[in-house]
Amino acid sequence: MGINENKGWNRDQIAARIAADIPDGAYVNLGIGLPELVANYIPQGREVIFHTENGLLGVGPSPVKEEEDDELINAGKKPVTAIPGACFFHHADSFTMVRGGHIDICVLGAFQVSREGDLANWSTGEPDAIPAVGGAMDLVQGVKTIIVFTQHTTRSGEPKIVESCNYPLTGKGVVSHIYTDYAVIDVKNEGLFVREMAPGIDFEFLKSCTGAELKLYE
Amino acid sequence: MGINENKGWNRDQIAARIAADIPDGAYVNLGIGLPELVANYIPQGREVIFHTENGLLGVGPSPVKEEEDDELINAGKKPVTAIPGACFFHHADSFTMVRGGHIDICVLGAFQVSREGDLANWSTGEPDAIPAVGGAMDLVQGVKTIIVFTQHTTRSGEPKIVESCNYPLTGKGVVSHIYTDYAVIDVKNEGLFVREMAPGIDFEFLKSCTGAELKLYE
Amino acid sequence: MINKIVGTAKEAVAEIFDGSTVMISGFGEAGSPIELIHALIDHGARNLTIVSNNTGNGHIGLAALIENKQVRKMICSFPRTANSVVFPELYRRGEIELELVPQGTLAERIRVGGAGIPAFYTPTSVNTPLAEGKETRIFNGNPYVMEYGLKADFALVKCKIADRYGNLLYNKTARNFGPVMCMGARRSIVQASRVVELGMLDPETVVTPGIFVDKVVEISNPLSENQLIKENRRYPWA
Amino acid sequence: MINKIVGTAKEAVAEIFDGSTVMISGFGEAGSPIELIHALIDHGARNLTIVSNNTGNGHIGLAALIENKQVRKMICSFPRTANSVVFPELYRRGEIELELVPQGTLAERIRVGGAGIPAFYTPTSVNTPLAEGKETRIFNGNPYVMEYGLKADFALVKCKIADRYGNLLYNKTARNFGPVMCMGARRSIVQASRVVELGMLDPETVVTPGIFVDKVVEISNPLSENQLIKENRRYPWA
Repeated sequence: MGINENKGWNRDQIAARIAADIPDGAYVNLGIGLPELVANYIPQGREVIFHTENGLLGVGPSPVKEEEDDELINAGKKPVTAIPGACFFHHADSFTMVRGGHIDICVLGAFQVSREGDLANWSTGEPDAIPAVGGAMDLVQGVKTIIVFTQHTTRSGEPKIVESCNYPLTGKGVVSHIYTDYAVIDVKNEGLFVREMAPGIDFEFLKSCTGAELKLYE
Repeated sequence: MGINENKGWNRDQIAARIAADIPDGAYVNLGIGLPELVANYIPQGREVIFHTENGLLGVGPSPVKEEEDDELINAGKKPVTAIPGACFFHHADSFTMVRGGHIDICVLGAFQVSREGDLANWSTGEPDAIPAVGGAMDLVQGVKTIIVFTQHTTRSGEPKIVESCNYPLTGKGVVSHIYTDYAVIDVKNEGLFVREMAPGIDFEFLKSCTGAELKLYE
Repeated sequence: MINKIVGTAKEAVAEIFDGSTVMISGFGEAGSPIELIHALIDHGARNLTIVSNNTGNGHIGLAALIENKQVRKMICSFPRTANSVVFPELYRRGEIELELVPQGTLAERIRVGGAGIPAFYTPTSVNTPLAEGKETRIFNGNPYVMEYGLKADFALVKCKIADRYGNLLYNKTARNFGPVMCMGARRSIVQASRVVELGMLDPETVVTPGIFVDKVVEISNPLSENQLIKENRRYPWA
Repeated sequence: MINKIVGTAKEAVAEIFDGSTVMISGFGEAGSPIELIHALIDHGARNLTIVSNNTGNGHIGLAALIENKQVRKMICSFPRTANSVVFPELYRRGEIELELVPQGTLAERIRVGGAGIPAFYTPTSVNTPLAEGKETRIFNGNPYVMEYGLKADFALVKCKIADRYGNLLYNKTARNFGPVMCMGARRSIVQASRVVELGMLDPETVVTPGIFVDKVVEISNPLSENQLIKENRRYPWA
């Protein structure tokens, strides 16, 4: 977790913090990487249905090694299982769910998030990079609530929450909430509101490692 | 069959004449009414698969009375059966087959067909009529070959093959072949070519009851 | 816990409000959710826009809903059938609006309405009266008509088997518009002939994934429209 | 008689011509028709445009097809994965073209390409570099990008079970792009792990109706890409 590893929440704690805010009965898509951790922390008694855009509604826990199936994978191409009540479908139906606003929450990683909720998470824009977008642009446009799960700063300490993104955008004004190792931040028309700070993090410190104006709820 | 009933082919003979021209392996949609007769005359040894736009590929023969199923019907809302190898699907998939050019042949009735293959078969345009279009406009645009199955003239003896339709169009330039009680006519860029005449029908008579110029193949 | 099963058709349709747009599955009788429609008649919501392939038969189901003056406008492809008497009469008297849509265009408008696609181009109806007033555009030398996605506040759908997640299986050609209407409606209300335990449906064979469904009511032996029409029945029952 | 079954993968791909556009099913390894792709390598058709979600792994399957210089252009959503080495190298050297398409847009473009719809509007990619040069249009106050339907000359698809009419069932998340690619291609060529007698498939559970399929070859025990990559295998086999 780079230079921040001794401060704030660790990645599992962030995942648990996000999971705590996912209501019973929600349909949720988890992006590749860090967001996948969220599935491990859904509070007991809540039934949340995970969608993976490669054609499964009702993603279950990871299989034990000997039960892995090359043809039962998630969007990150990792083996998964299917819960009772799951169903398989093709890609056009899957993105009907995504684009049509049928999925309640999507948790995604980020290179940058702007004060107005712009998200950059698909390309660093470097000339040598192989551009790859996957389903991110569909998800940010179609899913009702977009949650970003990210370290508060880059490995080298640069803010990832910025006034305006300089990486190529995934979508404009699409992010609703940002969960980092330092804080939970709500993206509103009036600006970025800090809803919660991790133990040991104060507002002054948080501002010092954030590239956009932060506000506190009254 | 109105005033023409003593001349030319009867409706079953027309159906058989059309069926004889449907090749082995064709996917065929039959319109409501007269066209449904075609299914009874597919020559032995040919395998033709019938599509009905309400969601069945592989329509079989009519069921016996006690095996009729209100939920297994054709586009004309008549009870049908499903052959081995049939499948059911929803309406959007069904019209993907239709509009996407996957169906080889569609046989439709007509109020009028023009010299250029315009078809009018959905509305008489009378002010008091309840307009109803069903799938006809999708079929004429999407299916590779449109065959019209009609009496050569109306009950009152008016030509149904005309220079230009005065009823509202179903589609423009869509008809490839016309099978009537008097003749088989091919619609080509160069005009209407009589491919075959029913026994007892000569070219002069045919011309006298047709409202558009007819040609003979050289 | 997710449990979309409700006890009665009455409860299932209770949320339908005056002025809403309601998609109703079925192709003729096949797939028509007659118990849900009758519950909507009892419920009494008015000024409805109904999206359905036909306009109902006799004096039951959709025809009875229309006859009960709850429908302001029909969006459909084929508003007359052998047993359709209610709609034609009201239409001739100018007491109900009609938007006539080719069947394939209707199905696709409903599907894309549920898929976040606001409009698409189709060759269907080009050069016909049904394209009048619509934008046309040339692609690869051929003309196409622009059609809008269609969204509804509610769908009333009939299926064969459901589970508490709202996963659905249909019966034969009664499937027709059900799956796309579940996609195209903000709230999908379904009557199933049978409700089974979670895990009983093969995940490979589910036709409508539960995410497109909001409420399911079990109606074990749905009425037969054909039978009711033969018996000359009317709803509300005399 | 309709019999879409052919004897070998070689025979199945024989009709693919130089310069054709070929859709290849699969999401990573899942659903990738590796035997058909290898037959296409043996066949040697060149200058291909390939439509597939990814660009293959290691030096087998789609990656081997690219490495063999048969591919002029890739249309895909995610051209790099953990084991993707061939495409990135050629791309950096400017030896292969890339059209990057968001995954949902790719799926929909393929589906509508097979549905006779030349173009549609989508919110996906609005205000991003991937919308540059594309027509945008406002519906209900929101911007949308116009995207074109995508048609291919051929589709190569992997499925689980098929019959001689070409009706197909898939396996779990290996279904992914298979059904829409069968729709979007003029000729669909399928490898099935099992071919069954006509009538053995339940007509309610068929995923791809045979009308969308042209040829089927039975490949009982398809190779595992994962296994081949672990073994560091290359195609053509050394």
